[in-house]
Amino acid sequence: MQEVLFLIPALPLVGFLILSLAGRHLSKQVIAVVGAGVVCIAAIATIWLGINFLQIPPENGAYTVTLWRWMSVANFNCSFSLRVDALSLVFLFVITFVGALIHIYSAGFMKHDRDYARFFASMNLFVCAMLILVMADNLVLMYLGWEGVGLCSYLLIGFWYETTANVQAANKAFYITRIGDTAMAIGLFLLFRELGTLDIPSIQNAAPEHFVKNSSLITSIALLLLAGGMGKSAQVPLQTWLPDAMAGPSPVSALIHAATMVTAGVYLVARMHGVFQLSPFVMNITAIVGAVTLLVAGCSAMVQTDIKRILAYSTISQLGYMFLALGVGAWSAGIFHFFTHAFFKALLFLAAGAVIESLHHEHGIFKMGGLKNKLPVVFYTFLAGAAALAALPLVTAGFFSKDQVLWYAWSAEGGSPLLWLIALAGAFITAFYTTRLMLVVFWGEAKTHVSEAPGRLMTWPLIILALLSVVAGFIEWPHNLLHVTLFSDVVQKVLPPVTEKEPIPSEAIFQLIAVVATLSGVYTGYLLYKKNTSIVAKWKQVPALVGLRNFFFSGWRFDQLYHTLFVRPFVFVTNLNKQDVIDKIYTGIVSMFQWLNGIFSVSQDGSVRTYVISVLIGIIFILALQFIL
Amino acid sequence: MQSYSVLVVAAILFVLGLLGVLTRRNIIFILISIEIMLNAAGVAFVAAGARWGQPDGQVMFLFILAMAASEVSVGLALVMQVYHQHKTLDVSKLNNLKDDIEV
Amino acid sequence: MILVWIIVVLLSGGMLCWLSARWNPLAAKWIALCAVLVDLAILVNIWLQYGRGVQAGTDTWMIQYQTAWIPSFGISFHVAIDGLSLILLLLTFFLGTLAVLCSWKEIKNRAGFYYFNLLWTLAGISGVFVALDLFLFYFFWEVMLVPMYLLILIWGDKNRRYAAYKFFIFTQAGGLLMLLSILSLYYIHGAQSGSYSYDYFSLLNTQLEPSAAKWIMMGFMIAFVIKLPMVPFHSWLPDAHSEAPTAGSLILAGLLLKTGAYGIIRFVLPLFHEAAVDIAWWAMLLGVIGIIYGAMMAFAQTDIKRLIAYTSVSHMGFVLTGIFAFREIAMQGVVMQIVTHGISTGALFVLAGMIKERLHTRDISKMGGLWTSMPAMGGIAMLFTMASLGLPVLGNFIAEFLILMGTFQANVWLTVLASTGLVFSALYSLRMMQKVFLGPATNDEKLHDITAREMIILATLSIAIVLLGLYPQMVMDLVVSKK
Amino acid sequence: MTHEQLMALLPFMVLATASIVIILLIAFRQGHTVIQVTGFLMMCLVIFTMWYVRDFLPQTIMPLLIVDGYGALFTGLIIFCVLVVGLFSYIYFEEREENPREYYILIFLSTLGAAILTISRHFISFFIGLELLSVSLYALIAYLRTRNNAVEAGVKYLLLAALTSAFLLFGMALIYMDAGSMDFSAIAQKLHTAEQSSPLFLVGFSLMMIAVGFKLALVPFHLWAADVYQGAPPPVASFIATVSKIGVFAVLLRFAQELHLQNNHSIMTIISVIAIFSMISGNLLALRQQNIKRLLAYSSIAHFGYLLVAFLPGNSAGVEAAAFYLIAYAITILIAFGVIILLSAKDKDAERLSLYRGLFWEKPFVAIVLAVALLSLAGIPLTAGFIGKFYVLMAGVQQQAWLPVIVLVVTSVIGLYYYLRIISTLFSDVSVAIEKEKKLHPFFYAASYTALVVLVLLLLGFGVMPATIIPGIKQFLLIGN
Repeated sequence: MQEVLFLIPALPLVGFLILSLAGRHLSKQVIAVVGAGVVCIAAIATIWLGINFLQIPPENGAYTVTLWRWMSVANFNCSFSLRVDALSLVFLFVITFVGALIHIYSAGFMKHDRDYARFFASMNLFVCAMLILVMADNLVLMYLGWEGVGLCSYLLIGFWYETTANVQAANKAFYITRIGDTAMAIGLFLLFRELGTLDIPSIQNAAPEHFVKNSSLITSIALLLLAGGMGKSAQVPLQTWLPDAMAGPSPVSALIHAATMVTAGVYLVARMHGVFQLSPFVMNITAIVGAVTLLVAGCSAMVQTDIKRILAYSTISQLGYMFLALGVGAWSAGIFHFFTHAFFKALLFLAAGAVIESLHHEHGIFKMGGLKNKLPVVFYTFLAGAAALAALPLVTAGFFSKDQVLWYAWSAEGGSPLLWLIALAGAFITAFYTTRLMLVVFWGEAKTHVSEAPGRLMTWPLIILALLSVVAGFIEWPHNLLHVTLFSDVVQKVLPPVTEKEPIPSEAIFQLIAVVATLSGVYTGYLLYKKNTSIVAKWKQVPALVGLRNFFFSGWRFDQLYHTLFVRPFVFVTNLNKQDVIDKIYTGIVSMFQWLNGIFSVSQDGSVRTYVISVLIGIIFILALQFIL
Repeated sequence: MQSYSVLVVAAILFVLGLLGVLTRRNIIFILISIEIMLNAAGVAFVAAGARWGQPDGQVMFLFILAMAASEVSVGLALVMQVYHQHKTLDVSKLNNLKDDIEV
Repeated sequence: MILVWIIVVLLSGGMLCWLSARWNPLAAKWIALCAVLVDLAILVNIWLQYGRGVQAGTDTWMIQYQTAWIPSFGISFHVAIDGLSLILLLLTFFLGTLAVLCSWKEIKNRAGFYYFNLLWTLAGISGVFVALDLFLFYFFWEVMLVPMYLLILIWGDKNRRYAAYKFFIFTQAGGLLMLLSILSLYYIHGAQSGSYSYDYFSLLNTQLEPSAAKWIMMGFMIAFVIKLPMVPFHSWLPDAHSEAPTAGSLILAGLLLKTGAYGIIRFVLPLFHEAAVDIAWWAMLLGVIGIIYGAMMAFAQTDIKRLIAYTSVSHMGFVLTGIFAFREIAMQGVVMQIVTHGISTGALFVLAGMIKERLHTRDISKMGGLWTSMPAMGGIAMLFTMASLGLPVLGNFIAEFLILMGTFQANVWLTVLASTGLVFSALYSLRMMQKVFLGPATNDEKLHDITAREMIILATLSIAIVLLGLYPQMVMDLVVSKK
Repeated sequence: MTHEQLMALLPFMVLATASIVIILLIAFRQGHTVIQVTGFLMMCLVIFTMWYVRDFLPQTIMPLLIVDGYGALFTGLIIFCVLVVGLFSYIYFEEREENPREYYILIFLSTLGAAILTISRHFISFFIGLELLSVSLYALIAYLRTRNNAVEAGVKYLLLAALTSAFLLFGMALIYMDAGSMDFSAIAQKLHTAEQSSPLFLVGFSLMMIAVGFKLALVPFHLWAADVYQGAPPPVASFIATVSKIGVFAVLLRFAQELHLQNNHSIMTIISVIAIFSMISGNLLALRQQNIKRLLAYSSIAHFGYLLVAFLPGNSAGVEAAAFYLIAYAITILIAFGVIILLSAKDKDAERLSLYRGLFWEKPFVAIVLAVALLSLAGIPLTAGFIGKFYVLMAGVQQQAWLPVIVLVVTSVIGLYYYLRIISTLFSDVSVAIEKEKKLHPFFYAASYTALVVLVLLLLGFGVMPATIIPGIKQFLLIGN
């Protein structure tokens, strides 16, 4: 079993190599077969691996394989070794399975694109990097995957590079995540200095003995790692890149910016839980960051008009839930939310992509409408996804995961009523904007002509994902209902179980409140965008509300803030010094010598008298010197 | 002691010659001033020779005379050429050779 | 003796190129190529022989050769290689081969003299890497200047005269100070031991007063940091790099800068260990300043070769910081950085040269959207851009990671500052990529994508940089700790 | 006078005969070629006799002369320079269709003066040698009286040389007054016994330094140099730059060695101040000079500043350094002037730098030769100039004369700029064809080119393998010590 582990990341890598080296000479069919095929095989391999893993759990709870010695310097040893435990397995499954579906979908979605091969090559490379990220046995290798997915994200956001805005969006994504990455790198240095190793199991083992709980050292390490995670997972204040990242093709948004890459931060925090647990302070920070993010992004999502931006903000918001869950110590709840979110958010993006494709690349939701009948498959699948996002009770996967998060936001060790309240508000907001999105896009009258319905390559993945969005939640039920804990049982082989506060309030009440919040969100949406649209029109007259709307619309003006605080001063300073001020010193020296040359040259005026005087000066000088000395 | 006073005279003569070189413009006068300086040196040699009671000072004086003569003869030949070409003996007119920096 | 042959092959090859070009310009190219390939083959052979790493306890010097040169001064022709030299020599001939290849079409006039200069520069550089007599070292140090100067002067771009002067004068200024230091060391050692010698091993035993050590070391340091270059002595570099022909830039960035780092590692640290420890903080600080300053300068440039040149300043800042961290991890990182920077920046210069050949400009504001017409070049450019910003899988990551990790143990805050270099490098790298290859196409004319010859050059470089990223151990095994 | 003494003086007698032979040849109306060849052979004879009498050395011819290894070394160098200068002179004068015959008389006389300087150990021989050298030079400089401001240059040189001679004599007189002898060794003895050097001696020495400084073109007595180099015919300029300076430097060095001047603090200070100023102003003056002859003049000012640094230690290492430096410098300067001579057109010397644009593409050989010479002047390795500079620095560092050494380093970096400026002109693209009439005398052209090749090979040979010559120099210097 261990021996074939390397195949899972290697397959997409092979795909990447084939497509990038020979892609231009292959027909589109071959490209699609290769590009999607390798990921499908990887998915099958993963599922097979997963079944094996569950049936015969390996010793130590993980498959490991060392491919080769990567670096070995002084006391620093680092290998290219892969490790799959339960946590990795969940991620592996999502990456390969959802990835495979998205690849299949892309084969249809991208069929008119000139750079078909480049697209699949980048997607394959992404899958490979993401797999390495989650399979890495040590943090350096993880960092390799971590940066690798950043690269692919950059490549794919800027896939349509001929538009400058797309390239800028790609750059922005890279820059901001790089800031987080750098913090993470420093965290690794600190970890290495303290523990002398970067192997994940060794860290988990050594950390509790080495560090004093809540000491500043462990706090800084955890903070730095968290910063890395926040960059990748678009948490406030490093969230601004994700909405812009929607410049990429929709499958990219689905795979990278919804299902997998953005959850790398979640993975990192979960993976390093041993470190984070030693610093409750940082855990609190994590929870607060998550809470703030879910609220900030949710508010922004309410007023967006671009279908993909709505989904992007909603992604940020859902990631906020995951961070919140991790922060309060509900490890498996966070991962579970990741799990369900991957399905329904990928679904939403893919469906949105189908909508956009059918409407001649129209992104604005208010130019859509009435698609319910024209694109029935898309409508129903989108509905399933939206329901899951809004967490409609019992029938959607989103409900089961989000309900857990909400519950633990109060009841877990790190939880508090305030966090719960924010999460609740988030649930309301989510339901509201989801409803708004559905109503505006699919109901009402058609505003744009539908050119062609998506083909089977695109619809089948939608359908599968829609099914999963409904059923994926059934593997984990709340404690007071059914009490199915298939998911957390698996995950908690790795992650610590949640510790709850005493006294525990009744879970049912909380579930009820959550359901009410969700439903009232849905109703508010229905009220404003279906039943009584004049209210919105009236609100548009109120300056304060318009201002608030614009504030939310611009993503709480984070972009503007960063622009004035960092971008503009930096560009100004660099441009000011374009000619290199240090060079001026040297040109100054040169001019000085040239000037001196002019001065000395004066003495060479060709007159004998000057020369005689100079001789005389020489004599006087020498004699004077004689007598002074 | 006496030789020292001769030396002083020689020094005065020397400085006079030097002043002549400095103030005169005519090449011939400058040559004459240099002659004066050379002779001052000669006088100093004689004085020194007298001080040590050696003939060397006077020998040197003879050499100086010979050398001065040869120098002046070459000098005068050049002066003639200068006059040919420049129609003047003003030394300050002889400044075709100098630095001219073009930037 | 084989070491002497390495240099002799280059020198005589250069002469042959020059002479043969009179009859047949094509011959010069082939002779040059053969000369560097022969050397490369020799080096690879040595590598295969000793590449398993030197066992601890044995002599770290693989090959030594010594013969009297100017016996009256105690100067001998003493050359030797250890792992570090071997790596640098391999790099020299690897890049040297590529330099010959990438001049194949670019140099149309006076090719014979061109290859003469190219080979002599390489000879000087390889001499620097093997010399173990300080006089000999200085000798080679200067020998590589003149042909490089001529390369820039004759085959450079518009502003080549200025660039060539600046390059020569800066380096020479440092060199003379180093010569003073060498002489002082020579006399101090002679006075102590009674035997006057420039030999490295003899001078290693010199006992120096702390103040004398400081001054003497400064002479060495200035020469080396000018070559490195360290801010504020970097200002020759953008001019020289941007004006030099492609092969010139390749050699400058790939090899010449490395002689500075090599000098510090080989001479400054062993000869003046205490004094070096004393200035470590300042050196690291200047290294960090170099990282950030170079990156900021690179960000502002519009001339693509200037931009790449400033990235060198930034990357070499890592080298300086790493060396003075006095940690083995950092030192291994430094060696990696020397190698990988040579390859990645060299490759960027090669790419810039290819672009310039096609567009006849170095101004990135006149480029854009080149990916459309040249996807293959775009892909490779992306690879090396990523290398330059330190993406894992590529060699530069290993180097920077190890340097920073090692430095972190020496000084936390400077390392944190240095790490911001990772962000800055992303800024300038991606900006360059955007301006050149991405965005709307500005050129209507049809540009041809890379040719087979160019593909060979770039593919070799790409494979090298990926291999170094995945198997850095092959370099590290050679540079085992000498303690 | 014994037989041995006569034998020792044989080379100098041959040298003196050379002038007379030429006079006779002129009297018998022989042509230029015959005179040239005879002169060449005479000089070869001088060298031959020197080799022949080597076993008789050292010989002291009381009280004026001492023929020792030191003198032989410098005389040999001087004769070597004259050989080359004479060779170059042929094509230069032949092209100008002047009557060049008396030129050879003067040049051999002047050489004799320089040679006497190298073996003098007494004020009188010092003075006679110097004047023999100078008086011939006045005429040599103005030899081509109708062109190139040669007369102006001659007059300037004459006036200033005569003036400084007066200072020299006065200085000598003062020292004689003080020491009671004009013999170097006797003066040294007197000086040694005296508790401290008397003011008379110090003033005397200072005045002497003026004349020496003038001849070596040291600051502040250097102003004539550029004008004279520019005005004089290039062969004469090269003669001044090499023979005259070597002779004067030789006597200065001997004087200083004999008197152990390095122990005299104030004199050493004066010399180092002069050295520093010479290095600085020589290099600065050359910085933007467009006339290559003037530029060489300024560079020679700087170079003699460097030499003084080697002079400072005053021990055998210093002498060795100076000897090597002078050899390297002489070869280099001869190459540079040789190139100028070869490139000079009939009516105008090749002195404007603009004439050299793109020379490499027109006449690669000449350009390479000139470039090598310039690199040697700049002290870049592979050339003898580097070893020379290395020697000088070594002497300076050994003596821990940090200030002059640092100034040397800094100024040679400045100096690098103008050497590079010429080199970059040589290699620049736009080429101006130097119009050159058909070669009148293919044989002598070939000979001149051969001479250049030999010189360049020597320059490179000494640069790469200095071990081939250093033991020789050492051996020479040991004779008589």
